[in-house]
Amino acid sequence: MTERNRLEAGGRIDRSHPLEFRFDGRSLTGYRGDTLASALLANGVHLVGRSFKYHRPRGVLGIGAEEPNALVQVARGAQTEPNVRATQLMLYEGLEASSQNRWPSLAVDLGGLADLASSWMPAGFYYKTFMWPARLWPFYERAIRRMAGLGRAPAAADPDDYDHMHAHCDVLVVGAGAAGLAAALAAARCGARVILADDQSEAGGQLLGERYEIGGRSALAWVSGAMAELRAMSEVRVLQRTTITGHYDHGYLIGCQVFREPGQPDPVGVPRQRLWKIRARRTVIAAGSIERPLVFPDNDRPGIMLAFAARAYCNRYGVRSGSRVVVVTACDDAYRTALDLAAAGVGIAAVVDLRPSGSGHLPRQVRARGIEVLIGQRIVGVRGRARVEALRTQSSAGGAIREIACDLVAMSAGWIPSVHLFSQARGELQFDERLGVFVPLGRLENVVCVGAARGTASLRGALQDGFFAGQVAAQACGLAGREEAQDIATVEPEEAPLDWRGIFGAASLGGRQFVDFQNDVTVDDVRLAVREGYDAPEHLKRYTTAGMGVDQGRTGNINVLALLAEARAEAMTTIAPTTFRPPYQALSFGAIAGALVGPLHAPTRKTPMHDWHAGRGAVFENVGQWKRPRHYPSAGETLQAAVDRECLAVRRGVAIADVSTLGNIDVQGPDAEAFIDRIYCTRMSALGIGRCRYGLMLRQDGMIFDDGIAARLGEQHYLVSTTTAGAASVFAWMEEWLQTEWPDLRVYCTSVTEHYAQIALSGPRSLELLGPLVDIELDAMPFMSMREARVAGVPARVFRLSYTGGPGFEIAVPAGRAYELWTTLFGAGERFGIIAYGTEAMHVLRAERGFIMVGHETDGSVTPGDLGFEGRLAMDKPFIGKRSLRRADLLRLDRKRLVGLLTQAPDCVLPEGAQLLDEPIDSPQSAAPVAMIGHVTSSYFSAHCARSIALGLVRGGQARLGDTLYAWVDGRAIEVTVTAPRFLDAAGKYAYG
Amino acid sequence: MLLIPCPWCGPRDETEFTCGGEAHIVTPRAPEDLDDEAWGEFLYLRTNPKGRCAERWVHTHGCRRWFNVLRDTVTERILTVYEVGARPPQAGDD
Amino acid sequence: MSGERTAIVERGSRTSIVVRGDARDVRFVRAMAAATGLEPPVAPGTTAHHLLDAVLWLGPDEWLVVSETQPGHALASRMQQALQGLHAAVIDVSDARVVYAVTGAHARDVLAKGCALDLHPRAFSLGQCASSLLAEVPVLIHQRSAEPCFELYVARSVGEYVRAWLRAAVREHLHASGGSSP
Amino acid sequence: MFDRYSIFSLARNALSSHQNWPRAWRNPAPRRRYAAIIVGGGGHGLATAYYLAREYGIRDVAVLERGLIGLGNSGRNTTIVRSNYLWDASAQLYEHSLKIWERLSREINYNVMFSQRGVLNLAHDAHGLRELRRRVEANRLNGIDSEILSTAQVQRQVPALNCAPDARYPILGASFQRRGGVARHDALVWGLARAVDALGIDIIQHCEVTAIRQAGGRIIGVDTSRGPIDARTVGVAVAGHSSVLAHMAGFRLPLQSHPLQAFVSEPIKPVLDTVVMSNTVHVYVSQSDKGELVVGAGMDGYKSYSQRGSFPIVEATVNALVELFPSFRRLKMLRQWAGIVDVAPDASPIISRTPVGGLYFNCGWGTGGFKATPGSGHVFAHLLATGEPHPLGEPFTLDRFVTGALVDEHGAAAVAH
Ligand SMILES: Cc1cc2nc3c(=O)[nH]c(=O)nc-3n(C[C@H](O)[C@H](O)[C@H](O)COP(=O)(O)OP(=O)(O)OC[C@H]3O[C@@H](n4cnc5c(N)ncnc54)[C@H](O)[C@@H]3O)c2cc1C
Ligand SMILES: NC(=O)c1ccc[n+]([C@@H]2O[C@H](COP(=O)([O-])OP(=O)(O)OC[C@H]3O[C@@H](n4cnc5c(N)ncnc54)[C@H](O)[C@@H]3O)[C@@H](O)[C@H]2O)c1
Ligand SMILES: Cc1cc2nc3c(=O)[nH]c(=O)nc-3n(C[C@H](O)[C@H](O)[C@H](O)COP(=O)(O)O)c2cc1C
Ligand SMILES: [Zn+2]
Repeated sequence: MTERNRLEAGGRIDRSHPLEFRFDGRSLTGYRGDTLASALLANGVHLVGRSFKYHRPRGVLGIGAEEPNALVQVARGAQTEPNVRATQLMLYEGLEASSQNRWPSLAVDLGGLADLASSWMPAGFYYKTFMWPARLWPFYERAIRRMAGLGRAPAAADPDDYDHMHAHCDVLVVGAGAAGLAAALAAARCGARVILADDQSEAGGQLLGERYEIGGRSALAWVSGAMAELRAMSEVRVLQRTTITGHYDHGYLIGCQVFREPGQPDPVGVPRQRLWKIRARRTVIAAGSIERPLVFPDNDRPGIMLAFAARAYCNRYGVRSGSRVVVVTACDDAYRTALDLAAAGVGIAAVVDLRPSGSGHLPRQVRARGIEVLIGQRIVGVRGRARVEALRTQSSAGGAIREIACDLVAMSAGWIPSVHLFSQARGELQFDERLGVFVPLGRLENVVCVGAARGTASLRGALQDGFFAGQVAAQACGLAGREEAQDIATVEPEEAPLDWRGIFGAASLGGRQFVDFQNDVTVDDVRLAVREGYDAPEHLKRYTTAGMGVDQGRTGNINVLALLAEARAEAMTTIAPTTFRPPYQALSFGAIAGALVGPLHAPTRKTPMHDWHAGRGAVFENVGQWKRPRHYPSAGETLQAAVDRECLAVRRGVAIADVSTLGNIDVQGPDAEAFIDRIYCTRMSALGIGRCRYGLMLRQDGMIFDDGIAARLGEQHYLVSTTTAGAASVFAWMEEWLQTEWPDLRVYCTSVTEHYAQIALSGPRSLELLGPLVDIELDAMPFMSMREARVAGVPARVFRLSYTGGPGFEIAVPAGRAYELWTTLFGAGERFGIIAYGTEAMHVLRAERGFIMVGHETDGSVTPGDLGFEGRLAMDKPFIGKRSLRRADLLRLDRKRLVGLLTQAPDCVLPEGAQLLDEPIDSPQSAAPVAMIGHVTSSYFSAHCARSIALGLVRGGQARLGDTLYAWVDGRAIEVTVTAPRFLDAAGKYAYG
Repeated sequence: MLLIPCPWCGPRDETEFTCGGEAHIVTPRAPEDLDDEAWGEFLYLRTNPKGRCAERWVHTHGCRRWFNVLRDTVTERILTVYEVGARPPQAGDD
Repeated sequence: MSGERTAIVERGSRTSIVVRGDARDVRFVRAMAAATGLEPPVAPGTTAHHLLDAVLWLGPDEWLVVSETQPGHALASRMQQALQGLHAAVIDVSDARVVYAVTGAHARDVLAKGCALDLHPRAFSLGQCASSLLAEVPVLIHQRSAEPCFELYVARSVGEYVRAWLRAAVREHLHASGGSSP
Repeated sequence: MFDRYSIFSLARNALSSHQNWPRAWRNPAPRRRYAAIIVGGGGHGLATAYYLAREYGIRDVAVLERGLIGLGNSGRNTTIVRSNYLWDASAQLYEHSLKIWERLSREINYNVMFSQRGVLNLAHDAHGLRELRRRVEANRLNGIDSEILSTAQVQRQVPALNCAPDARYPILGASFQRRGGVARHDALVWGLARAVDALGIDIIQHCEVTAIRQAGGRIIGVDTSRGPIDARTVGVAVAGHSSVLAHMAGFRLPLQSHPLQAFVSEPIKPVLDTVVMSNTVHVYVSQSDKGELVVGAGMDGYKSYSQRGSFPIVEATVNALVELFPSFRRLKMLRQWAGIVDVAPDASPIISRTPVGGLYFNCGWGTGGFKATPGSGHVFAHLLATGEPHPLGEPFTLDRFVTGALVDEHGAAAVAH
């Protein structure tokens, strides 16, 4: 056997499946069923990492989720993962792990110098220094950052898959230990839909590490029986290797299931991790408990381990973590470690009990085996750095120090109930004097803690708790319970009480006694913080960082609080634990994001003509979730050249654009007219049937929120168009007003955005092109009108209007036929030299005409008056936002006002967003703050005008026509002339209705 | 994740809904008669209560109906839901 | 539940008419029955169907009439005529949505990856429909058969996105049972 | 004054095993009356007290804190400090604060670890670029350092960022404020508390204001969980609880209290040297000196005083985070939490008189007031001491909700953190 600490027999590992793995480059072996931690211990490797602040050598402390020390970096390259708990990582063939936070190597770590300087680095030392000289702070900071931080992030994108799963149940049971299994059985037997989730690789909880019996059989046989029964029930879902990690309001819990370890090959096509989103009517928390460490000088040395972990490695994995063991304890339970290890043939040097007497049944058994038991002790220290070599103990009454040679110290100060999930859900906690820990105070409405998670120490108690809670939960869901006798015989020696106060017996000795292994917080740090006034748990936590590490203080917090109480000379009952927050166990960002990454990151919306655009080389831009063609460059063409070409085609010939993304809302009903008048600030009721009009919508505060065109389809029927971005919000807005403010109006609104695709044909030759294809008289259509027609055989709504300020049509057709119509139009247009134009050209064209664009000319602080729209406000009817327009600030004459802006040089295109000044300046540094009187909202080169054009908002702009202003661009003042906001067709021939 | 009982569709995840802010804010009948102060009060001032709070929600990704919810802003408990326009019911003590 | 293969089937667009009206008004109900052969269901999340036509509840005054046999405009104009004179609205939205069907033994698992509805037979029975979200996209789900078969109505513009999402969601079941995806 | 902190005092105390460090601030019992009371022991309240004493010589002051100081939003924010706001009024106020940050550690003799590592605001579309240019130019003209980075420059600055052109939301550019950065949130509170205490002001913890006593339309004192306390001047800086205090005083405010969430990853070695914010995908992230990624999430859509939020918000933020940083998917969320933020309709603060004489409010900082802490305290102290708004505070009074002169920071810049 290569694994020198592997026992000949025993354990739940599969000895027929040896596995090879590497740690820090060393090749080692283990078995299927091992964790990395058990395999390392089997190979005699205790030193596994360096601590966070002082870079102290650290070994495996625990056996599961509580582990603070054995954090390793696993796998390489893009699959590498930092801060993985070796105690939970299931071994697989070829696994590669390495230690963290050390340089150059684990054995020789220069960071360890910090340990020597530790007296200069007490809690919060950085707040007291590094202030002078100020310019050196960045250097100090860089050094601090390098020293901190544990593992390394991968450098490349994660190649693995993750997904989500929603689940609903009557009863969620967290934890498949004795209590959880009993609860799940009881609930499921009542017919409840049950989810049983457990974070370990197999069910059984703590029983997996013990040698208990239930009903005269091995407890693990009972576990397999229970699991078999559960698995056979159709309404039960068992989630193995699933940590329930977040407990949110209204019975919502988040779990994370692990299918593959980092770097483990993927033979089945399942995700690496799955995030469970569980909605539970009732939750039974049977999450067990965590063993509490003792506090004594150098209690962080490798080879010092929790007592349960020491025996569980033996019982569960067949691993002897040492060959000469001292058990140190403040409770009876740890005597089991002596018994179990001795039974496995491990040498027990002594049991050192901190309590004044050790006379219970378990101590008696230990003594009976001839093992020395020392009582009334305090631990004064240990020998050994990279591995414990001896324990030094003394009677608490004083006297000689005895040094007991050993290579493993198994310690216990009792058990800490896992109340995390209970507390996350606002469950209140209460200090239990007897157990020395916080336990749930009563129950929450739909949540209950059972078994060790509520402080129940005995197996029998855990089973009873579980059965009862499972039944009650099912009953609460309306399912009748079968009343069963659930009393199960277990063999459990009676235990003497814990002496949790005794664990600080050595505290007066000084030396470095760790209370938070993860963040290197010592007894002295806690006391210093208290002296300095950081003497409430929440301040203490933040000042010392105790409980803020990767393990969130699972093992340490209770000792920190007890020390705090002691330092304040107050009872523990006056102390409240710090807030428990999700996640219980760190949750990968990959699992949270699930499948919604890369192309699935957010929904992508495409119009029916998308493939056509793509085929023509369109460059797309994101507009909200939509993909819209921005321009269609010919080979080698620049954006500007393409836009020029597209614009000129619209001005001189004919061009086609896809405007399907605009919102369309069907509004009908007897009160449609009144409704639409209230929604728009312009008057829409005056429209004749078949006529259209442009309008603005305001928020209640008078600011513009969307614009669009309303078409009257019938006496009681309108079609309202919105901006692309406003499609959903305007629809929701209308519905809100109808339902909440104007329920008396008989109107139905229906979004038809997706039903229609819309095609714009623009340019002087659009009529020529379209004329022959339609079954109506286009000539007879006035500007700003709408007709139902068939276009090339496709039923359509033809609008005579354009957003380009020139002649044009828009044709709305059912989306399913849009592609066909588009290609027909394009084909028919070829003899007119038709081309497609994109959003960029649209922007230029509308700016030439001075049409505003919501989001360019508006920003939530712009009123209709600011855009020169006051003449078209229908002030004699009510509309949303009307009253606001009369507020003092909105009546100011010097409000910013829409104007045109022309540069001196026709080819100088101002950047959009450039600020405008009254006077030129040399440099803002000398003149700051410089008064800004407005900014450029839209700016383009207009091929049609053969010059640059711009729109802007300028303070008091209406009175400034002809003035010279200065646009501030990249440190240069550019002269601009204020004009009317219109660069084309000043007569307004094609103005919107 | 709140579980909101839509009066029509039954309990659904919060993500299907949109909160529309405080309920029972009465739009003035004659806004033109109000001075700036009174109008500003209507537009902006809110009770923002800690504890029991009546608010409007809409089932955006469900039936699209608006309704009122009486919720405790400290415990997040939903005490009751009721129709738009109805007066807030006097829900019993929790 | 059967051991059917899990599959995603693309069913394209389908005649769909939004109807708005007052279900307490017997004239409305009768007119609807006359035009479609179906009465609008009043219980939330329920449907009425007749062969390949169905009326799906969308809201207390809103339904979606779907048909696999009749063209949208014909059905819409028949309904419009039947409802003439009532405060009701009929809007043809046949091209607004595309339909996907998720069928087979793992249909619920596939949907559960992105949809928070409880689709367990105890909670969502045959013939029921519900509007909700699937992977952040609004969706109307209709359980067409106990096979099981769930039809998803999603906006046309997100059709491709939903297809890609479904394809990823069904992948593990294809490995397991050899289903098919578009 | 107090025992100065320095490398020398640290060395000296190391010799005596750190047994002799004094309390950073006292824990006095409340007196029956003070010249002025500050309600709220967050950064803003403490900074106000600090400047009352330092600038105006008013030391007969108590800071009343319901629980422990610094555990409101001051203790739960993502610590981003910058001043590149769009509107002049905001930019000048935040810049005023940023200038104080630059000397604060030395001024209060407490290292607040202000790290000027630069703040990037990403633009993902044409609209974003336009707004970015507008803001950057305005910043410069206001004398605030601000620049525009191209995609390539962004990539160089933040190698882990996904700058691929085919990203779902490609990065088209960014604004960069080099003087911006992060600071240690707790240190700010503790440092101010120590300085305030040294100036003779009483910081009274576990003292909740339960009523506001008035006579003849002005304030005469407050009732607290530790008895009544008289004062003719009361400044309220209770962030998420502002409406509650206003209710006690008999008026309403234009505020809504929402949960705002944040989370941290496990600590890792340095991978991110600047602050990255994206408004489009909605996430902001930096890496703390301890190594954890500090990530800001969005605001929950409903009101709440529960100091906890909903998981979907975290989900959306993480989606955005791993979209921007695909290599972060294997990192893990260590802890999430929420604060209660008081948001005004224009996402700008309120520093104002109230309908009650002698009662002043400093609130509405919503999602972005950490950076303003020293500046806000300074401006608010001016109002308390003189009864007149500080020139920088004038645009931020309650009057704007009557006149309509809102300072609408979410309309254009939208980035409020
Ligand atoms: C998640 C999150 C992220 C954020 N990120 C940033 C960021 O990156 N950058 C940034 O600039 N800002 C950020 N902010 C905002 C910032 O945190 C706050 O604006 C700022 O901290 C407010 O400070 P304050 O002193 O006003 O309030 P707080 O720190 O909340 O202090 C108010 C105090 O008043 C006390 N109080 C309440 N009621 C009473 C009473 N009746 N009697 C006595 N005392 C009372 C409270 O207990 C509290 O201590 C963020 C906020 C959150 C929640
Ligand atoms: N002698 C003592 O002092 C003492 C004290 C405590 C417990 N015990 C023993 O412990 C056992 C108690 O049984 P139990 O069922 O209450 O606890 P348990 O520890 O046996 O089971 C809890 C299970 O829940 C899992 N778990 C914990 N948190 C989880 C989460 N968030 N998500 C998913 N899984 C999670 C654990 O890994 C474990 O498998 C009994 O055997 C009892 O005798 C003894
Ligand atoms: C900038 C910042 C960094 C933080 N870093 C950590 C951390 O490293 N570890 C940790 O456990 N919590 C960290 N927290 C979170 C706090 O533990 C705590 O959750 C937060 O202050 C809110 O308090 P509460 O959870 O007690 O309500 C951090 C908080 C902030 C604001
Ligand atoms: Zn609903």
